[in-house]
Amino acid sequence: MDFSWIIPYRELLLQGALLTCMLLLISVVLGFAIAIGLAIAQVGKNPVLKMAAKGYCTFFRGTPLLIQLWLIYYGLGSYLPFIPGLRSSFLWPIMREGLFFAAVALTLNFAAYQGEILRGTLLAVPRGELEAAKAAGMRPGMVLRRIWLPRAIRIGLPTFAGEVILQLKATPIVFSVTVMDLYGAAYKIRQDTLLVYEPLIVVAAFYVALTFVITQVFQRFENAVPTRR
Amino acid sequence: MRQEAAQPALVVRDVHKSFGALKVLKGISLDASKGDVISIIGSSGSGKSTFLRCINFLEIPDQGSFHINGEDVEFRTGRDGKSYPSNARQVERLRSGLGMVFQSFNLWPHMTILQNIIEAPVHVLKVDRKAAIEKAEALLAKVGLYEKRDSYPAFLSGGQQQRASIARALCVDPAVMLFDEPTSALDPELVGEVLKVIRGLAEEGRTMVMVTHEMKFARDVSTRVMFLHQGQVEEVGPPSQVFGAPTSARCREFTAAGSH
Amino acid sequence: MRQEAAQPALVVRDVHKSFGALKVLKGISLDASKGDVISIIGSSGSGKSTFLRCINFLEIPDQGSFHINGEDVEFRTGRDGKSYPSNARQVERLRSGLGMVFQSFNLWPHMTILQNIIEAPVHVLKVDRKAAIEKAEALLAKVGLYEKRDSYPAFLSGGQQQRASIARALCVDPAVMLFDEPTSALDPELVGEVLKVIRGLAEEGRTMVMVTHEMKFARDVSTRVMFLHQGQVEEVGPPSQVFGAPTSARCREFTAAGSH
Amino acid sequence: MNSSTSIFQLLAVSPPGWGGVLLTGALATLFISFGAYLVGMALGLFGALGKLSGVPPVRFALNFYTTVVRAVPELVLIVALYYAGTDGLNRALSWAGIGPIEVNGLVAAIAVLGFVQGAYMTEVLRGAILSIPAGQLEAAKAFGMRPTLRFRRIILPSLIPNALPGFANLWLSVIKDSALIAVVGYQELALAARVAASNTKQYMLFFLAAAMLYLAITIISNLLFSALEAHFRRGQRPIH
Amino acid sequence: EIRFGIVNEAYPPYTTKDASGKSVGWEIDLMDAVCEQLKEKCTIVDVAWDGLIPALESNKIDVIWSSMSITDERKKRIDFTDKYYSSMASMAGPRDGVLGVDPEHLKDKTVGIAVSTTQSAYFKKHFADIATEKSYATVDESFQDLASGRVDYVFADTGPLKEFLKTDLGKDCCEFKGTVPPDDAVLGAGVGGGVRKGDNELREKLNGAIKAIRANGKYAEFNKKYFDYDPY
Ligand SMILES: Nc1ncnc2c1ncn2[C@@H]1O[C@H](COP(=O)(O)OP(=O)(O)OP(=O)(O)O)[C@@H](O)[C@H]1O
Ligand SMILES: Nc1ncnc2c1ncn2[C@@H]1O[C@H](COP(=O)(O)OP(=O)(O)OP(=O)(O)O)[C@@H](O)[C@H]1O
Ligand SMILES: [Mg+2]
Ligand SMILES: [Mg+2]
Repeated sequence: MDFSWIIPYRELLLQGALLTCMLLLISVVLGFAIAIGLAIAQVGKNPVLKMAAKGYCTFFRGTPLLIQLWLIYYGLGSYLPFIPGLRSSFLWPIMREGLFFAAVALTLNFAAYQGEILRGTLLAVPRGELEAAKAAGMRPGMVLRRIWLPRAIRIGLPTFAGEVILQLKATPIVFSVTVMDLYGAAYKIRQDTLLVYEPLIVVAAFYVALTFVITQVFQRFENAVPTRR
Repeated sequence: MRQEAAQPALVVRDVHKSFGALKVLKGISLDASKGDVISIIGSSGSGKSTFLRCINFLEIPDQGSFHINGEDVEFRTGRDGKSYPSNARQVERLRSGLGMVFQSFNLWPHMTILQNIIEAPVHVLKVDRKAAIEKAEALLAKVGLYEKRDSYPAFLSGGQQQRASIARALCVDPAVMLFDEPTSALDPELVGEVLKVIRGLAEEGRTMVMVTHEMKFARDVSTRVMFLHQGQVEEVGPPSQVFGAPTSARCREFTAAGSH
Repeated sequence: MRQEAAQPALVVRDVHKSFGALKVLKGISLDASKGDVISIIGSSGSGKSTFLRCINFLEIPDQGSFHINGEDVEFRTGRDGKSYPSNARQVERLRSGLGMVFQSFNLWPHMTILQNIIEAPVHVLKVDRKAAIEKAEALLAKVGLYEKRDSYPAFLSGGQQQRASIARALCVDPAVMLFDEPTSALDPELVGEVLKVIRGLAEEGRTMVMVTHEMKFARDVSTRVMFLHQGQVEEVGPPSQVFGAPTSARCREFTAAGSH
Repeated sequence: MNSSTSIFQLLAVSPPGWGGVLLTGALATLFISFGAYLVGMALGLFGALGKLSGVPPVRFALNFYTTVVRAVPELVLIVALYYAGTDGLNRALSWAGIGPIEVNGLVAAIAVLGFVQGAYMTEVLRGAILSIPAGQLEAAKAFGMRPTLRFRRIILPSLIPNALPGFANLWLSVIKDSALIAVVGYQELALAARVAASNTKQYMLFFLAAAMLYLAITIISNLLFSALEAHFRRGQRPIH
Repeated sequence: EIRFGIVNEAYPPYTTKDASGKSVGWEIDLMDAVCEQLKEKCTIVDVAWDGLIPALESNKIDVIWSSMSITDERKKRIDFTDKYYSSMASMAGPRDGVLGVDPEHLKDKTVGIAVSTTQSAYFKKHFADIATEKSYATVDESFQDLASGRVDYVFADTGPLKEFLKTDLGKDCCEFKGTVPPDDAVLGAGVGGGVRKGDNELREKLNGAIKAIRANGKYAEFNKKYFDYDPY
């Protein structure tokens, strides 16, 4: 076992780790926001929105993230030259980087999984609690905002930690679109040094540690409202 | 602020309601003036809960006229042929003037007792938060739960939860309180404490409509008792009449069975 | 096939059993000859279930000698200092000669009633499948469940489930039937139908050991009643003695309380 | 490559169309997934029984297995196991005095994905076994059933309905994870799409086609699992 | 039997797969010629790029035959045959007809390069101060981003570069910008077959075959099918 490469590559590793954390944070936060919309559309009355949300979740849950990422990065990328004026627009610095597409794919993917979970927990909120809110004169929007959604999120909290960990584990895939996340850094180190296992071991240790941190953070959230067992 | 005095607090006429082919309410009327305590009794499935839920539009009646708190409620027929209130805002406004206490309490478990109580005043009536808290604490003291104000509902006994939900309903200062079997989810020990609170409200002169199976209690506190049978009013009158000398044979049977 | 006649079906001597520091059984003995119906009574926690479960080794006793169905059971002390039967095969063989009926039925939910009943005969005793089905159907007819033979347990009432579980225990033709409060998970309406079946078995002359809280029933059907108190036999004898003129003060108290 | 080549020509099953390559890839995906699923199930069964056995060193080792495998990204695991696995195997073999054996890509892919699946299966099966009411097992004991018979006749059939939802999730995830095998060079559906795309430069077309194939597999699997669950829950009263 | 480890990613013209799933390309032709020369049976084993050396070491393959440049770093782990082609590094860029590969043309440009290649080493040595390197897992990916305009240049082996420029996509977007000046220190050793350390017998056999094929004209023959220059 040879770990002497860590020193010369520390910069690369550190940036990779930061990028991994950033991608996780962005995709979880934005994905969660989209998921709320998806879940509400699925339990709502509008048939068009319902179908659209269902279709969305089915597609993103039914295809590999790898393919989704290739689709939007290379697939859409092959149409970029045909968009006039794109190169000179302010969007170009974003569109030319894999990071943007990686974040988008991860976000859309997370939203689909989370949307499905939130749909279930929205339906799990006891009807009576919603009737109590209606009986207090709340508008539908307020019922949703003050009672339904907060309750649904709380019911789902124990599963969210698991979802975030799954999301963390999905991030290395971004390397296939030139994003130098932690796994990307490890890949490069492996190529440069021809070491097969050592960089992977370091990376794996990082993910295990981060998983531990995520578990702890969510434990805090869960303890915020005491429950009786 | 509210119209009171001579004017009736609640006038409901000829309410009909079906679920699919099942006719549950077949023309029920109810008048309540300020200070009235009206008990609704009847066997299971007779439509008591459905009628009560029609009053605050948790169920939308197929037919009927409603005059609540000085306002008439208009209905329109929706594209699906069903009846809907014309004005959703009006329904929401009226609901906030009707305090409802459910059989299963339905406190919101993600909020403390205090938060539960100030939720509607602050967010629906836009009362100042500090004023709402003051009022809520006074109400909690009244129902004997002051020390529990920062507990979450899951940590309260059934009787305490029901008392908290009564305080929640009271905090919007409703013209009429609606109770749907407020004690039947409680074990006998806890029933007493909740009935005590309701009795206190009756003595204060609060307008109340109450579905209950506690015959003795209904007899003691009501100004009027209504006996429902298969979606119709079989007997209505002061408790002395309904329990003492009912004209309807069915009512006689029912009240006799209840008193053994 | 089985040793019967003069030989006792079951001889259990001086059973001790502790859970951790808690001594649950402190030397209990029981003799049952063929045709005996022995009821075990006693207050909650006195060790009735534990004793019954020791008889078929669902709990391994710390001490005691067992002579079941003509065989002596040997014990050895394991590396952890606990007592174990020396021969696991023997225990399995003996168990298949003891029919157990549980308080909570414990039918296997993934099998139909008929499949439940033939499971042990076919797979443990290696009886021919066709013969087992014939026998099972006869038993089902006897307990009044013939038409339910292809239903899954979840679709039966509690009383029906318990009757099915009795049929299941009977189908291995056990030398002794063990019942652990077979009616206490049932509502009063269903108790009757199960007791009727057990009474029938008693009249047939089946050897049975039964933990029960149904004093009247125990009095009617038992040949002997055993009263347990805090892990010891306080009183044992014919029902006329135990219920009529108990020598132990505790037993008098207990049976007096049970008969009100 | 001619720019007038139509989509249909490109997707044609026989060469020069690339449909055949995609379908072969899809078959490979199904084959790998199914193999890995079975391996995972076997590992999961041993894992669950081991965890429930209560023998401390076994439990510790299994906890390590499930914790690490479920915390480390599949991609990292696949790459690490793919290289370490065969290398380690051959080292072990040569240490035992047997010559090195050839592990082909397919077998390695199945073994690696199966190893990952096994950790999840362990948890699914453990939960399913724990949710069997103890009384049902006692009833089996009381009838003199041996441990093996008890397992075969009572535990196994009762845990299936409990485990099916978890199994369904894992099946869908192994299909998607099998796409990661592309990074170690085994040509399943994802890599097939990529090869077709880079040869024809029709990236959008082939990635979409692959996505649709995955989606079809998913949807058909969902239907199958629903049918299976309905079958295995036949003994349960429907919840209204 | 000799097992040839070949990368399962498209790297035309050296190796790629056709629509029937068969491996084809210059290196495949070379392999066939070598095996014909040696009268040996040859099989192709598909391996990912980063799995080549581990596969060789764990005896899944006998030769790495996949455009692997001979470098000192690699020589620590494996032995190489004599080179069978030289890596000539060239650049492609947008079709403006103006810019070339001189440092002043590359100023502030983003250059796509496959990770850990000799081109990457060359770039670090000569252009690191004036242009930005963007790393790709495979050359093919860098070509795609060149076409979509995400990188200004791609710096790669001349063979694949020219092959890309022959495709519709390449023709429409880009043009050949030139070959960089040789630098034997980084590019010099060329591309050879990789064999296990100490497997001298196979190395010598392969060296002999390569020499023979170059001498008897076979090399030049199939070379014409792919290149307009001599890659040796
Ligand atoms: N949402 C609904 N959909 C269909 N049927 C309903 C619905 N709500 C109530 N019913 C039916 O309407 C009838 C009256 O119900 P309701 O709850 O009003 O009875 P109740 O008098 O309150 O009885 P209980 O004393 O048991 O609460 C019952 O037959 C019930 O099954
Ligand atoms: N597995 C166990 N572990 C620890 N303690 C146990 C266990 N099983 C029983 N006990 C304890 O042993 C005592 C006797 O239990 P047992 O079930 O035999 O009582 P019982 O007479 O059947 O009572 P009941 O009428 O309530 O069923 C009780 O105090 C009980 O808590
Ligand atoms: Mg009701
Ligand atoms: Mg007991």
